[in-house]
Amino acid sequence: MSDEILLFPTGSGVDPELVAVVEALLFATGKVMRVEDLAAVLPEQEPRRIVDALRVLGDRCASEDRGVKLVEVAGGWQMRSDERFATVVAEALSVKPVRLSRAALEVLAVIAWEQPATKQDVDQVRGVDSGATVRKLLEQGLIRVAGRRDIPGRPLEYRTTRAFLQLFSLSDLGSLPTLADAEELAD
Amino acid sequence: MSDEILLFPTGSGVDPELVAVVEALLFATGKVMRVEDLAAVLPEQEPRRIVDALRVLGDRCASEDRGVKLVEVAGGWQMRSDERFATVVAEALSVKPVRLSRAALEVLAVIAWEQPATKQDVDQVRGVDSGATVRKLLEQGLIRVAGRRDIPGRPLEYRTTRAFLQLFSLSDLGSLPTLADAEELAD
Amino acid sequence: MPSLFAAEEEDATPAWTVHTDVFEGPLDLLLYLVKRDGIDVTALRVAEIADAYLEFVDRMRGLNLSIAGDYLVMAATLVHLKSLEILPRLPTPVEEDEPDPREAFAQRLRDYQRYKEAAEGLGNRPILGRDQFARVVPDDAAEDAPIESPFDVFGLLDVYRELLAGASTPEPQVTFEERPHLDMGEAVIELLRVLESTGGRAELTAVLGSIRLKAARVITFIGVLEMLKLGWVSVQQDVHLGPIAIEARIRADQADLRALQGFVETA
Repeated sequence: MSDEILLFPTGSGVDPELVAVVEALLFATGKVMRVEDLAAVLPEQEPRRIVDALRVLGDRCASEDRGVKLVEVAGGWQMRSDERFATVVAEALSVKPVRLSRAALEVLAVIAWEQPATKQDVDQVRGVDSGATVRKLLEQGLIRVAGRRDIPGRPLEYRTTRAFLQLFSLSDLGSLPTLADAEELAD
Repeated sequence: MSDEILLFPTGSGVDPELVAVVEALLFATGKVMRVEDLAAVLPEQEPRRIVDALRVLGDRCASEDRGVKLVEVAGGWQMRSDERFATVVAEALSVKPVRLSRAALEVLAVIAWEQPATKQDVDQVRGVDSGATVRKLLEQGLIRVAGRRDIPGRPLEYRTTRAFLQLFSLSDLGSLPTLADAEELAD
Repeated sequence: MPSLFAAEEEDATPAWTVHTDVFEGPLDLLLYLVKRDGIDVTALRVAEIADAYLEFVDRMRGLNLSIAGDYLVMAATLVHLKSLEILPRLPTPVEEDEPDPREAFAQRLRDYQRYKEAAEGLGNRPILGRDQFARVVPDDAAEDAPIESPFDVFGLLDVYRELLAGASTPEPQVTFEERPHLDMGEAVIELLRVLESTGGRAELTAVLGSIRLKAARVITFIGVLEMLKLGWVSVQQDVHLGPIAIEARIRADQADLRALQGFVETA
């Protein structure tokens, strides 16, 4: 709790009211908000200041005694409950926790790292037909059609979506780790 | 920010993790939660402790640089954004998406796959008059007039727009899947 | 590793069935065997893994378990690759750039392993709705709001497909002007006229079916193929063996019959 006080002492120029209003906005909308989204409703604030306020807010939420985190996701920021309390929160919301099948994860992995990828690309890697899984992921909005490949048959190409980034708490595709090299595979 | 440290020094028996989980619960559910509701998902906690945790949380939120308040309402507790930011929050919340109706989806589907399509084409496939729905879709910018068909009566022809492509995450009309593409993804 | 075999609860005799969802296909089974037998996947020799795989598949068969086709195809592939290893090398020199099928196979397995690990990595990330939860915001609809679709584009395609399935394509109310010696030029003009009368578009078999004389039907069909080539009509068949829609691109009075293959100008 004292970290941000060291990092951003009152004199450092971060307006406490700006931090408060940013918290209010992220809390009330519940959504991923990009700096532009925040700036759109806070026109008198420089985007640079908004980023500073987000940093302060994020540092504060990182404290042990907070139940809410500020996560950088899908090109923006979202407040989420801390994963330490996942079970209790799911129970209070009476929701079944999201379950991802291995097939879904594998298909997503191929598309995420290869994108754009065709169904054939996915089938080739996995050695089994992935049609039903691809369809399901489209329905769930985790992948989208991104054009056709210029090869015979002109098959559809797929890419991951913002919802994919949100689901896996990724700020952008660049934050996907690089695939393991062949040498790293040996256990 | 230092108030609660005075009111509830570490020795006072308020578990920081309990404060955190209470915050997580009030945050995620968005609802008014009574102490019993909290106790129901935190069975190992004495209600007295939960009340203490709520007090700590309330005091913390009372700080100037917080955008969220803990309010006691209807026999329970709810987290709300601070009234100071009501205008900004209302503005950020004012953009709620509208869902397309079944009729709208049907008309869009016919126009998308048969474009350019006349209202008569749509009526024939749907078996009902689609005039009002076509107008609505024009207003929403999902379809546009794309000329007249060279047949008696010269009816207007419609095509889908860029907004349509965006809505369905398509890069171009060429990526509109065909029935054959759908078959490929069937189980 | 979850148990591969599980008792199926049936009244008298509990039958044993393979839970195919344990493995994501033959490559996944191979990786399991690689791990089980402590084989170094970076220096994989096909023979080592082939034996383990074939033994596994054999055992499943011995237990009278049905094995998915994919697994049998893989077994055949492995037998073939193994035979390359056992047979003495042919005296004929092997082409330099021809990849060794065994190495290609090992590479494929390694590729799958990389993605499998990547998939596990994804699954271990903090997941929204499993590990972290966003706030449930009570919604109240507002005017002038962005539009949202309940479906993705394939869902929209389903809507279209349902419509097509339910729609009764009305029989075109057409009568072909039939003469005993209809030539292709006449057939083409007549067909374009028919299409004009149905709004430029009709179902091909319905149109052809409305022609009584077989000879006229045949000449009209050839005419359709000719017109397709010339771009005078377009046809579309969305489903294999499904209805064929024919659409006119030009009007009957725009048709220059001299462009037709085999057209003989009659005086």
